[in-house]
Amino acid sequence: MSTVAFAVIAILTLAAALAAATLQKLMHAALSFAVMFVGISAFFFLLGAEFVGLVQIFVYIGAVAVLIVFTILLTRDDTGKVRSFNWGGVIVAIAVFAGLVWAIAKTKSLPLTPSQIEPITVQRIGELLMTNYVWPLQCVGVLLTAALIGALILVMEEKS
Amino acid sequence: MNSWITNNVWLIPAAPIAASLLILAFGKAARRAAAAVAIVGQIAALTMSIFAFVPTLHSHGFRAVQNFTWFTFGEQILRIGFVLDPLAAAMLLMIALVGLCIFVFSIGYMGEDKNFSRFFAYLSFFSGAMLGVVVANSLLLLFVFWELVGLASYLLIGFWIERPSAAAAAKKAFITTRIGDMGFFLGILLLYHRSGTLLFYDGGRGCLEPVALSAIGSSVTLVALLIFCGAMGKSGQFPLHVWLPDAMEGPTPVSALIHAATMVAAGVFLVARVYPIFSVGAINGVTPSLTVVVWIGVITGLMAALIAIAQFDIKRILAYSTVSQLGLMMVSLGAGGVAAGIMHLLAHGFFKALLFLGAGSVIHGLHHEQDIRKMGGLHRLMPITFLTYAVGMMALSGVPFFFSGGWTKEEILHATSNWPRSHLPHYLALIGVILTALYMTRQIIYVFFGNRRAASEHAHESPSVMAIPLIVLAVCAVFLSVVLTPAWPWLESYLTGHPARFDARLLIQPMIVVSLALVGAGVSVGIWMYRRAGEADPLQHAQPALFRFLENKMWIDEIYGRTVIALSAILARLSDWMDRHVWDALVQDIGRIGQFFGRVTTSADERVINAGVDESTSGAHGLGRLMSRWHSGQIQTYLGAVALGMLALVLLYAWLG
Amino acid sequence: MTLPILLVISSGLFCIGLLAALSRRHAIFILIGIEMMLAAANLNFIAFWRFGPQPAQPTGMMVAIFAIAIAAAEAAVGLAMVIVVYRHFRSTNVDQLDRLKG
Amino acid sequence: MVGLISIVILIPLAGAIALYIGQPKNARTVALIFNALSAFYAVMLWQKFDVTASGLQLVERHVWIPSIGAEYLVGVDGLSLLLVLLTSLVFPFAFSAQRLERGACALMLVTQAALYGTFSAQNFVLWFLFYEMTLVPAFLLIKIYGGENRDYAAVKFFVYTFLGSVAMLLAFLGIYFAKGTFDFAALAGLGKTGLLAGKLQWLAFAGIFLGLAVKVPLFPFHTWLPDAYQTAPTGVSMVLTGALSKMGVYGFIRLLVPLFPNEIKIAGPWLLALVICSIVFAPLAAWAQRDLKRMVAYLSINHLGYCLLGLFAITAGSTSSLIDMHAALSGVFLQIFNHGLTAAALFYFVGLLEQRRGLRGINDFGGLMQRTPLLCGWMSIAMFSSLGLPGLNGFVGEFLIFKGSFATAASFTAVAVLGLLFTAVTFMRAMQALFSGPLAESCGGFSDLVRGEKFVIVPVTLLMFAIGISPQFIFNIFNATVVQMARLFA
Repeated sequence: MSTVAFAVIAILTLAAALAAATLQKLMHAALSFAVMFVGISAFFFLLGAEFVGLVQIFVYIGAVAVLIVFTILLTRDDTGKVRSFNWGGVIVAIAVFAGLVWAIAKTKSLPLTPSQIEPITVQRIGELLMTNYVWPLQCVGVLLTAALIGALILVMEEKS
Repeated sequence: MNSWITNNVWLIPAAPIAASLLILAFGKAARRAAAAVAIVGQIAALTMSIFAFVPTLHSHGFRAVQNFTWFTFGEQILRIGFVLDPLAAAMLLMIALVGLCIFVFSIGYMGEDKNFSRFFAYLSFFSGAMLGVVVANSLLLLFVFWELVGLASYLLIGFWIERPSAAAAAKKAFITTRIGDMGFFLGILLLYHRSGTLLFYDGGRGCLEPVALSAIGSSVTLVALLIFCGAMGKSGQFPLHVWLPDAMEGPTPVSALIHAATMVAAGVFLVARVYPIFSVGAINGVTPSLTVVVWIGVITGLMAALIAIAQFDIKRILAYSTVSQLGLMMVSLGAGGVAAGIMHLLAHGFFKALLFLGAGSVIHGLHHEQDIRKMGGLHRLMPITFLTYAVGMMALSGVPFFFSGGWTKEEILHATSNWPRSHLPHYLALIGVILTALYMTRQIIYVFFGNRRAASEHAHESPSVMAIPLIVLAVCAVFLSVVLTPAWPWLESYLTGHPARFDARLLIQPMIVVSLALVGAGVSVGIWMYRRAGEADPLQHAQPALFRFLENKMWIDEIYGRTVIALSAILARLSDWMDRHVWDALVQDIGRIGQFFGRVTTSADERVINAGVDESTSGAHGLGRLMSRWHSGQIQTYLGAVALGMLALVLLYAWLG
Repeated sequence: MTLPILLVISSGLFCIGLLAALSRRHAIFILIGIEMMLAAANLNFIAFWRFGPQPAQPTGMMVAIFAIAIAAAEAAVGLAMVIVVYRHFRSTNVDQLDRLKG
Repeated sequence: MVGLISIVILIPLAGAIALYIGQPKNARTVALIFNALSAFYAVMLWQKFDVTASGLQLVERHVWIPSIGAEYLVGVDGLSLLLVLLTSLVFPFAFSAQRLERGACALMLVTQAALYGTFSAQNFVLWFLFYEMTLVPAFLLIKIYGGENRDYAAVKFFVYTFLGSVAMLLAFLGIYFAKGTFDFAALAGLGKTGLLAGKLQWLAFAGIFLGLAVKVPLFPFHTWLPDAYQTAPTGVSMVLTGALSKMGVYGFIRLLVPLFPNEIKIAGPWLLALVICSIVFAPLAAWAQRDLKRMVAYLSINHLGYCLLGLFAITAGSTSSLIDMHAALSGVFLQIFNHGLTAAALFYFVGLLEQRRGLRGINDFGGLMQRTPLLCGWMSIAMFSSLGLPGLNGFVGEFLIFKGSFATAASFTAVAVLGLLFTAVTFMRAMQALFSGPLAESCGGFSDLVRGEKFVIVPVTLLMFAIGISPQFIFNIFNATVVQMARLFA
């Protein structure tokens, strides 16, 4: 059951990713992008990281994808004006992929089965965030604030 | 027995060298003083040589060795030293005496040269270096002086440096001898490696003494042959003889010095000095290395004698005769007649110096005309020169009984006839004797007899400063024969260390008769052939092709020019080209990979824009542009580079496991 | 569902992201590509955590969460820049943006 | 408490700062004063140095950055002292070659300080700091003060050496992470057993080799050199060849050979083949050059090749007897010194010719012997010294190197002898073209050596003779070090 689900999700995710990277129309690409993130979230669920999966959906589909769509609308630049496609990038990407796969194949003793664990509760994550990871959390908070303000300033500057 | 000089042999070469340095430092203006200093230095060397000669007379097999540490490297010690033995003493005497004659002669000959004092500085240096070769007791020290001899010859051959031909000849001499020296150098290395010492004599541990000789083992033949390479270069043996005739570009006293006392003598002396290495494991006096020496000597001797017949330059004829005589000496050494070879070297030193100085006198008298076809009838105008020259000619041709060359040549023929390997060298040497008599007769007839031709109209006898050295040398060339006769072979016994006995019956030997007959044949054929020689050579009439072959020195120079020299010139060009276009390009190719990447990532229509940008930056070129192409300013190019870098890291990591 | 397969999938995602970032002219595509690569990295974190020796310690998860947060910030700034650039150049085609050219 | 070595390092730096702040009119004089001062302290160093003792002396050790194992550790053994002395010799020589601007003088002084540091530092981080510190001023000197084509040459020089340095730094980081120390002596002690595991060891070896081979330079990493030497001002060329190129050889002796004895044994034949290429092809290429400076530059490659020949022959060979080890090492050390002296002198003379003529093509001159006999005479001495004529300094070093390497690498040595021959051919051709023949019209107005030039030339040439005739005083500096190193390499 889980294997079938896994296969379906994997194919869906990769197909969506490929569509997001190659579709001509930006809007279509953005939608495929959202689909891909759903797929990745599904992986997270399968792997037992439900919280991360949820965060992923909230952040990416709720925020980033919407942002992208808004940007597309704002710039009114739906299609890439230059149709030509850059084959150098393809070569590099394929090369990197081949390299990575070769590295994976060459690496021996990768565990094949997941170890059995108790589910990680949101409460536990919250505790961890407030104890062990409190400094990173604060830093990310500052970063997010700074990014927010920075983005606003960037966009506003032109108006004034 | 030891006098102060046997413990301070180094003073002998030091005297002329010191004189040379003195002249170089202070002698710019003072011409007379320069010559005086040089001659004083040479007289000092001669005096000390005589003093050094005396103790060697008293006991047979005398050898005074004086070793000392040159330097310490790490914990090892490098020792060098000086040696005085009959071989060295006899050479010292010859070099110093002949040198002195040449020095005195030079006062007259070089009288008008503007670099007079420099000439004497070089001459002194040359003489000193050669004296150093003779007294060195270490192959390394010998090599040091050997190279200094080469340097001095370079400076002197190219003395008239404003003449391009002189400079070229000097270069040729230096490089050709250095080719041989590289072999010599390797021989030194091999010998040092095998025997652990370079000292000749060291109380039983030297490399010429039995212990070390046996330690050399199987590579002794190689050692000997490599050392012989050096001798071939310096003594003008085939195939490295080409520099010697060209060396005539130097002033005539220099030619005399090179051909008689120094330089060419060094090679023969070297072989004689390290003879124990050549003769290790000899069966009937034959070893592979000595066989090579014999054959090289024979080829050289015969080839040079043939070429000498077809030369017109008075000095070139003598030059080829030197090459030929050196070949003969080598044959003698190789065939076991060490004493004979050295005796011929000593005798040759005197009469060849005499001949060269005589030639110099002729050239001086004829206002620097060197072509024998333009001379003639000089025996009236230059009687002293003629007489002394005739003495030299007879000595060189090997007329027996009264001329030193006759006895030594007879000894050599004797040695070759006893060579067990083959009799061919002996017969070839006999032919060489005939040829020698022939070309010397030809020269004498051309220069001193017959009609006066173009250049001899205003000839004049040379001043006494030039004539006296000629007379001294002529006397030496004659009187040396006293100690050379088989009846009282004093010099031979002195060199070999066996006591000499007088025995008049030995005066007439079969070989003497043969020798006399050959010389007579050579001379009479010469007289018959050249009795009416004019501007054109009779041989040229009879055998034009052969004559041209010989006149052009068998085209050996041309062959070298087309092969070895051309090849190395091409190699040089190739190295340069490889450097510019291959090795340098390798690195630029790495840059070009980046450029390629940039080009691939830039789409076709975008390149139009880039081209505009490129034009504006065409001021920067070469690598600069290459580098700037990397910095295309396009974020994707950077990103691609990062990705490739990451890929490289991944691969590296996986490869390392 | 094994670790190698997950790793291959995540490398595939990564390379598709790389492809988008390298090959597309549009700035937004580049952003999308970068986000994809980040997501692929997150997937790796989770996978290694799950298959790793100490799954009780949710370190991989925590890193993924932080990465998502940072990616969100990056996306916000990036998109803001796209808008600004568009206003300046009336284009979002990165090929024309080579002011950094040396 | 500042030690003697630190003083020697600091004086040129102080000089550079003084030039920068004080803005004196005659910068060269000021630079020469500081040179004299540092030379004085270098000689003091020599006086205090105990030649009989092996190992580091006059060590100064201070904590610097403990967290990465970096400490300020300077000290000298015989080799370091020799190079410090050489640096003290070459720099005044270079300063007197031509009148340099204030900025150039300051940069040269910085280079000098960095060189002193490089030759005395005994900790990798410190050493690398100094090593790279020479690069930047050298780059600027070529780039700003160079002649024709200087941008290209400077960038090429920088890119080459910098890439080499990066490779070396990475290799050393790898070693540090494995072994936790940057101390040369400690690392040399660990070298025998291998510093890293498996292929990483080879990677580290390749990285360090690359960095040093570019610096020396070794064929085929040498192509930056002719361009750089050709375009740099005379004084800078003298420093580049006389002192800077020694850093590479020094690095080989101090780092590569002690750290990777086993790798050198395995790669030995290949390394020797590269060395032979350096020795044979460089003088051949020199023969084909028209530009005198370029010619001398190529011959420089050849001469440094001899150093590496000796070094690799004894370390790559399976068994070296003690005498060969000592001979080769002594020869290498002496050759380092000799080359610094002779090559600098050759560049000096080319500079003199260039000053007089404005050009330095080999065919731009002719018949100089008639016009300027002194210049020709002294220049010939430098050339003969370079081609290894006995009685001059070159011969002793080369003889010892060949002696040492012949035992273990006879065939390579035999081929290397060709290099001696080609060098001779090259110089003979140069002498023929420059000195002989009729006086070229363009050279008619040349002046012979003037007093100031004689003051520079005579001592240097006398030193060449001194080393050639009685080299013991040089050997005394490093004999103990030779013995110690031979023990280390055996």
